[in-house]
Amino acid sequence: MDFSLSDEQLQLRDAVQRFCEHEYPAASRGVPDAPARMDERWRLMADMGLLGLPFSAGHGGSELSAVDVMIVMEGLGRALACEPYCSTVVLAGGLVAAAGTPAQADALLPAVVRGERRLAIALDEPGARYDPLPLAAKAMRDGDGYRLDGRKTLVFDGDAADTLIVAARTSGAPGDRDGVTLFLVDATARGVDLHAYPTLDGRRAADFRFTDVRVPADRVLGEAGGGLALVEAALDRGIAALCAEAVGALDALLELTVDYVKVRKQFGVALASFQALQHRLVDMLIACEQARAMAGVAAMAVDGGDAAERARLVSAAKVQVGNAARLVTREAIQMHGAMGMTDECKVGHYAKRLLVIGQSFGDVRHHLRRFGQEALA
Amino acid sequence: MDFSLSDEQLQLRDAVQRFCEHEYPAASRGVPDAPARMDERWRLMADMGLLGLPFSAGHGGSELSAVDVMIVMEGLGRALACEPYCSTVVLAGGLVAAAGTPAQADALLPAVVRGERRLAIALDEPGARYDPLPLAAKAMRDGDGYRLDGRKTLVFDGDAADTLIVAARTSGAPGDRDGVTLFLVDATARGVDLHAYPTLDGRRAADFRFTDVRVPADRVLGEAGGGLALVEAALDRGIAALCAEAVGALDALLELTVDYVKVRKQFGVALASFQALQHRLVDMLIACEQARAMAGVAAMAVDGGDAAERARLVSAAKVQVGNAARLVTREAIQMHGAMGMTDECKVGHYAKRLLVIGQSFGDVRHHLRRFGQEALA
Amino acid sequence: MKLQFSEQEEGFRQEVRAFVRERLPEDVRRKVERGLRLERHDYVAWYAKLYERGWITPSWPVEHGGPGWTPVERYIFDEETLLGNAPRIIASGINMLGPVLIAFGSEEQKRRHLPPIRRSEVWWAQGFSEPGAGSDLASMRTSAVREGDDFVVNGHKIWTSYAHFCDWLFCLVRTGSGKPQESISFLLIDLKTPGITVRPIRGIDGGDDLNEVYLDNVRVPAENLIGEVNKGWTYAKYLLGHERTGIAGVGASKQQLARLKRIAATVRDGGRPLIESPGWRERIAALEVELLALEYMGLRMLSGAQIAAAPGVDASLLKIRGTELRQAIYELLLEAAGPAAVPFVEEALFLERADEAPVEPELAALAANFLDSRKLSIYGGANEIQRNLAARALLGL
Amino acid sequence: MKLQFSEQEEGFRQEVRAFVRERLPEDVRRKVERGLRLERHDYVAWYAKLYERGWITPSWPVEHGGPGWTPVERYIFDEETLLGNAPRIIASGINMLGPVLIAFGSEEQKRRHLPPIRRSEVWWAQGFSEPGAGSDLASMRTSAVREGDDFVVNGHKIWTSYAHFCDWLFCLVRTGSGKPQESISFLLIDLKTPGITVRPIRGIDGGDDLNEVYLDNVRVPAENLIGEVNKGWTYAKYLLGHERTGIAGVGASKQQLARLKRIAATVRDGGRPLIESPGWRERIAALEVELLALEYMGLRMLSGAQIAAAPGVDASLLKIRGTELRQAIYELLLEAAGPAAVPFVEEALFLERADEAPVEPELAALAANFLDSRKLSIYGGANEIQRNLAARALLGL
Repeated sequence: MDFSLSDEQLQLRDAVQRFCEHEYPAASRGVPDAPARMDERWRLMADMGLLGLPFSAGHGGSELSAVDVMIVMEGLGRALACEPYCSTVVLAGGLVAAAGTPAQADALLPAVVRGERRLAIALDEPGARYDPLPLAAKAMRDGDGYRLDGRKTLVFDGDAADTLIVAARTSGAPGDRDGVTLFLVDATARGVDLHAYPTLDGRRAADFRFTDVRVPADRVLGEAGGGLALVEAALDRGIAALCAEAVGALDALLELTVDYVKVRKQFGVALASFQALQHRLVDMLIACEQARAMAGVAAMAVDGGDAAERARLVSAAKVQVGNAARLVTREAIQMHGAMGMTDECKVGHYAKRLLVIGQSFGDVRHHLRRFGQEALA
Repeated sequence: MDFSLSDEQLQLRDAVQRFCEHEYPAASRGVPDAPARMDERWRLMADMGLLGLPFSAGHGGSELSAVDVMIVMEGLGRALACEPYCSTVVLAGGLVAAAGTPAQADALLPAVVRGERRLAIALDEPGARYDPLPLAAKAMRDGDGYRLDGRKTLVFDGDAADTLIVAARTSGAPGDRDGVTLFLVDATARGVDLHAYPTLDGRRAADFRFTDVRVPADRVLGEAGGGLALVEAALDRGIAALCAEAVGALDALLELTVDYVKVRKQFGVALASFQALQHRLVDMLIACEQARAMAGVAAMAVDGGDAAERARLVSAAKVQVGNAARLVTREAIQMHGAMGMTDECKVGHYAKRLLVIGQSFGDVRHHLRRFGQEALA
Repeated sequence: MKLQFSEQEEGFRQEVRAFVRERLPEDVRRKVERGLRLERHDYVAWYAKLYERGWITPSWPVEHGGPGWTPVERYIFDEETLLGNAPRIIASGINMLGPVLIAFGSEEQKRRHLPPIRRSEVWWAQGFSEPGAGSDLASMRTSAVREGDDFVVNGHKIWTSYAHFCDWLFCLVRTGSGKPQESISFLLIDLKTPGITVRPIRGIDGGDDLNEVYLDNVRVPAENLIGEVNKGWTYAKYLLGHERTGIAGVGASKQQLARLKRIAATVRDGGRPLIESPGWRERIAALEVELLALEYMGLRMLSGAQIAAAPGVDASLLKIRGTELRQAIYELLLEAAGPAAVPFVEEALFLERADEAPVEPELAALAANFLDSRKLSIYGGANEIQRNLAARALLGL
Repeated sequence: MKLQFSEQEEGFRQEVRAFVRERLPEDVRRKVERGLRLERHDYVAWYAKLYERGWITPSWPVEHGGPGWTPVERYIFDEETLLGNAPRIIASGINMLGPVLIAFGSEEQKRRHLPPIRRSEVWWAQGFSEPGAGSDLASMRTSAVREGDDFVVNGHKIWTSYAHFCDWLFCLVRTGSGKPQESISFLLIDLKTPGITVRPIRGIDGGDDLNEVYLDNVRVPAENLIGEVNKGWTYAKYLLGHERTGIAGVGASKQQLARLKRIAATVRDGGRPLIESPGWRERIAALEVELLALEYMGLRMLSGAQIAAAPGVDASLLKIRGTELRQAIYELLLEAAGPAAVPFVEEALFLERADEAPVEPELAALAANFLDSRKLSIYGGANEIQRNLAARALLGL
């Protein structure tokens, strides 16, 4: 049982922090960036080796753990960085690394590591509400390959992706655990129809319609029909990373609020001198610290071997982080007063990012239920 | 829509208040009284006309409403009075008045009004958890009358009762709405076995075992087989009265706490000067006021005609009063510090009475469900 | 005590309900129902109907065009218009300035300003808050110096809601240097006067209700002074104390709770509508009970019961509980939306472009509405200030 | 970072678990499991086993009989003993006085007092609080005046937990008149000395853990002074700062959560065990998640992570959250009991007379335990005090 970081991890943390301080100046956080600026930062992240963090040395990566990913995500969260790190590196990249054939991995991962290729996962379907089981998109055998039909929604960073990992049924019916297969689909393939839109946190997501999209057999990722377990593991990796991002954002919110109440005066004295606010600030601090501990636990669970234990602890982390986010954003806005209600105050931007994280990949209620299935079985 | 009291009601309130101030001196509230002392007070209550409040003039009563009962109960709650007013007058007396034959009413009510006879209702059975439906006690036809068999639990003031109103099945099976019949049973009848015990609030309740108890046919209360609706109406009357009692107790708790924080010093200043406590005291006040409004609504609903509306509003009141009690007792104890943890401080006695009210005749969860059945139908 | 409204009151309720049903323009109704953006013309479309019916200024005396309602009738009017998804009366001219003009304005000021307010032709913004002086008006700095027939005003007002809709500003200015009670005046300023810049402040929900107003050597004719110079504090206090009906927001809570039930009946989880799951039923029931308790606490006050010894404190209690309850409803609305809260297509918050939202139209505005609801415990005297006030009265401090 | 305990630590856990299973007397185990009353002989029966095994004084140095555990081993020991329903080590001689004697006592004092403490032959009560001086030791008034070879002590101590079990009292007394740092001494007093009256204070749950101690011209030999005169404040601070392990009460929470699950699996509502209803599952799961987060926050600190810049503040955070969580578990236990929480047969809180309770034996003590749990946020520095401390560190005040 050990929560301390190694020397290398401490160095990574410092490097990420320096990068973020330079690349995301406090004043412009939350303000949408020009695509060119984002591309430039993506290249810098590649140069730093961040995009290869979890991948094998053979693909240009540094073979680091989910804890290292956590360190990066926490730094990005604190800086309100909006690059598709989680989508490309953690979620989709992680799936390719875990389940791809050597040929698939060679084709995709080195390009990801160099920042030349972006990926996204297309999993949720309209009306699905966090549960991958009802999945209805279909892939029918068609000669050597498959024909893919169906709709996907809320594909994060979907319009920036060159390659999509699409989950579809090759057998069985919506609700079956078996029969889900993952496909690597070129975003530009014929029959891929994209509708992109902004999300509440100023980022982008997309809906896809796949109509008769031909996918060669060698673009099946992992075993045909056995995609659900892969998806669950990938989502848990992604959730752990988002929990870490949220912890960075929570830290920033607490810090902004502490700074504000020390400076802002009412009736001639600083807000910080009001005991009612002091006590609530302490509750915010406790919430942040519990969230931090659980983000660490989620990262370690993702690195561990046992799927049930992983599910239990990742869900617990998502619950705790979600509750902390609700408390801390509410109080941060309240203590900033009218200023906290404006787009000109950073608090709102962090609040919106935390809200999106909270509503993505399962909300508190969903993960409480999933946790209970494991813990109260 | 009117929440104001009539002049007569204001006089009643003042009379009850004077009675309570004299009969329940603040210093000895919560300390168990000698039976003789309780008997004496019961006689005084009869002399004041309190025991006949809701009954007809023909039986010696004053034909007043549930709002008047509320006024009495609120006063008794504030004084932590422990007499079986709710059991005898509201619950059982109310049932006799509502469903009794003229002969039954003549036999019982004048004696109740004069303070010479006490009643109790025996309804719950072991393991029932607030739901009257699973009721399993049986009453079989036996010549002219019935033979009663079964067990009843948590009969409030059961050991002081001369006559019990017992609910038993004359047809149907546990879970059926039809088939429940009410019986007037002498507490001293052969086959009635009593096991009395103290309750958390220093009062008493009893378990009963009825073995082959012969009940003449003229002791059936209301229509045979139609007892459940009577029971539900009686329970709603009782709950409304208990809500009013709770409001009196909540007022007393808030007052004790406000007085305490003004006097008690820490680090040289009165607790009342700490803003964090001030804000929490305001939340206690709001909770008390919402509870008071809902106790009034429950009383008015009990006087109204519509059973579904009565159920909805009485359940809402029980929920609101239960939540208020939880908040106010928790805070009152906390603000009294170690002193609040002792039996020597009045706070604990009020807390225990409120806890018993909260756990009796349906807790918050039970009534939330019942409310939802009506409100979200 | 009596739980029912009188027959007459029930009749009035039916009358208001029918009026809303018949006269509220359908597009406006849908905007309110779905929490979409309202523009000035939406408000005016509805206010015009109210004006025709004589219902536009519920809080004004009959001789100035008020309907002469009892407090209970005003309560019923608020509730029924909100339940019918009509826009609230947000115009500061109607809610705030009107009563002040009537009480303290000159005959000329009344004649000039009251009719255009009632006809919604002239919209007024409120200029009280300043940067660094939120709940604390005493530290206000905008000044007005008398020069001949004019006051010359310099300063900076903030949080002037809906100023981008507005034509005129009523405004507190410093005309002396002593205590606020003796040094503040109440001025009416035409927003078209040279030297005025209105800058919208984009809200956390993307809305532009909030604005700041810069006043740079703005010349205001002395005839636009309300009452006497240096007596503005008195008029401002009158204004702030005047409009307390509806402070609990019961009608608004009912409106949103109805929306929650509607949404919970359509959004599905695991194939079944949310409202069929015991957990959701319990959560909704809990809010509904809280709302009943708030409503009856308010109605108890309306029938004369006073809680706190000090005046105005009862309103603080209603405001605290009412805003927190409404926020809890919005939290549950957000939860009901689930992943549908993530997309944010700002254009789709306008009914005309609602089809650009990638989610069901009923869910498109929920996240924005949730974010916006955080203001409820901040504006109009933050809940911390209300608790301070109430504690003082409760504790006799 | 690593989520697992080491093999050695897991081995130690198994060892403790087996020890509890084999050596904890069954009647004591059942008393703890059901929240029934424990008497001195119950504690001693268990402590005697721990003494034999060398585990009775986990926080003492090895040379004085401590087991030499790492912080993680102490953590595991606490957790496993509590999960096995062993009584906590409540003896103040072991937890509080021992470390002070070891650090500041004379050789003679150590020789005389430490062995009977370890053997549970002599029980010590703590005499710090006084009426009117709860969390605020500076306003202490009990005095000790030197007369020849004795101190003559006069005063009144309160909230001396378990004093009715105890043989001796360690006690702060005023020996000067200046600041507490310069005027308080630390005395050991035999409770059999003439002039001492111990009065039990009946608790809200009917228990008599609390007492007050009156000292009326009590002659205490000067050899019973710890360290130097007027330096008692230093020793008291050492004592209060010493015992922070386990302040989060994770083991105790796990014990009660296990009890909750057990009870929710047997108590039925509508014919089905509570734990099968989605609402109960969600409530229990929510507490379990909170407990995990508390546990890992504590373990993170154990592995060296510090949260607050100031020392001791981390313990405040754990204390706040830990006590509130335990209280939430007790609230749910009470709710699970339902109507069974109403009867209160005090005699039935003793295992020997458990059959006198009119409810299932597992439910008989729940209301008393719930009431008793309210002390958690009061004793040992009320949570308000902890929040003040933490805020000062957080805000750099």
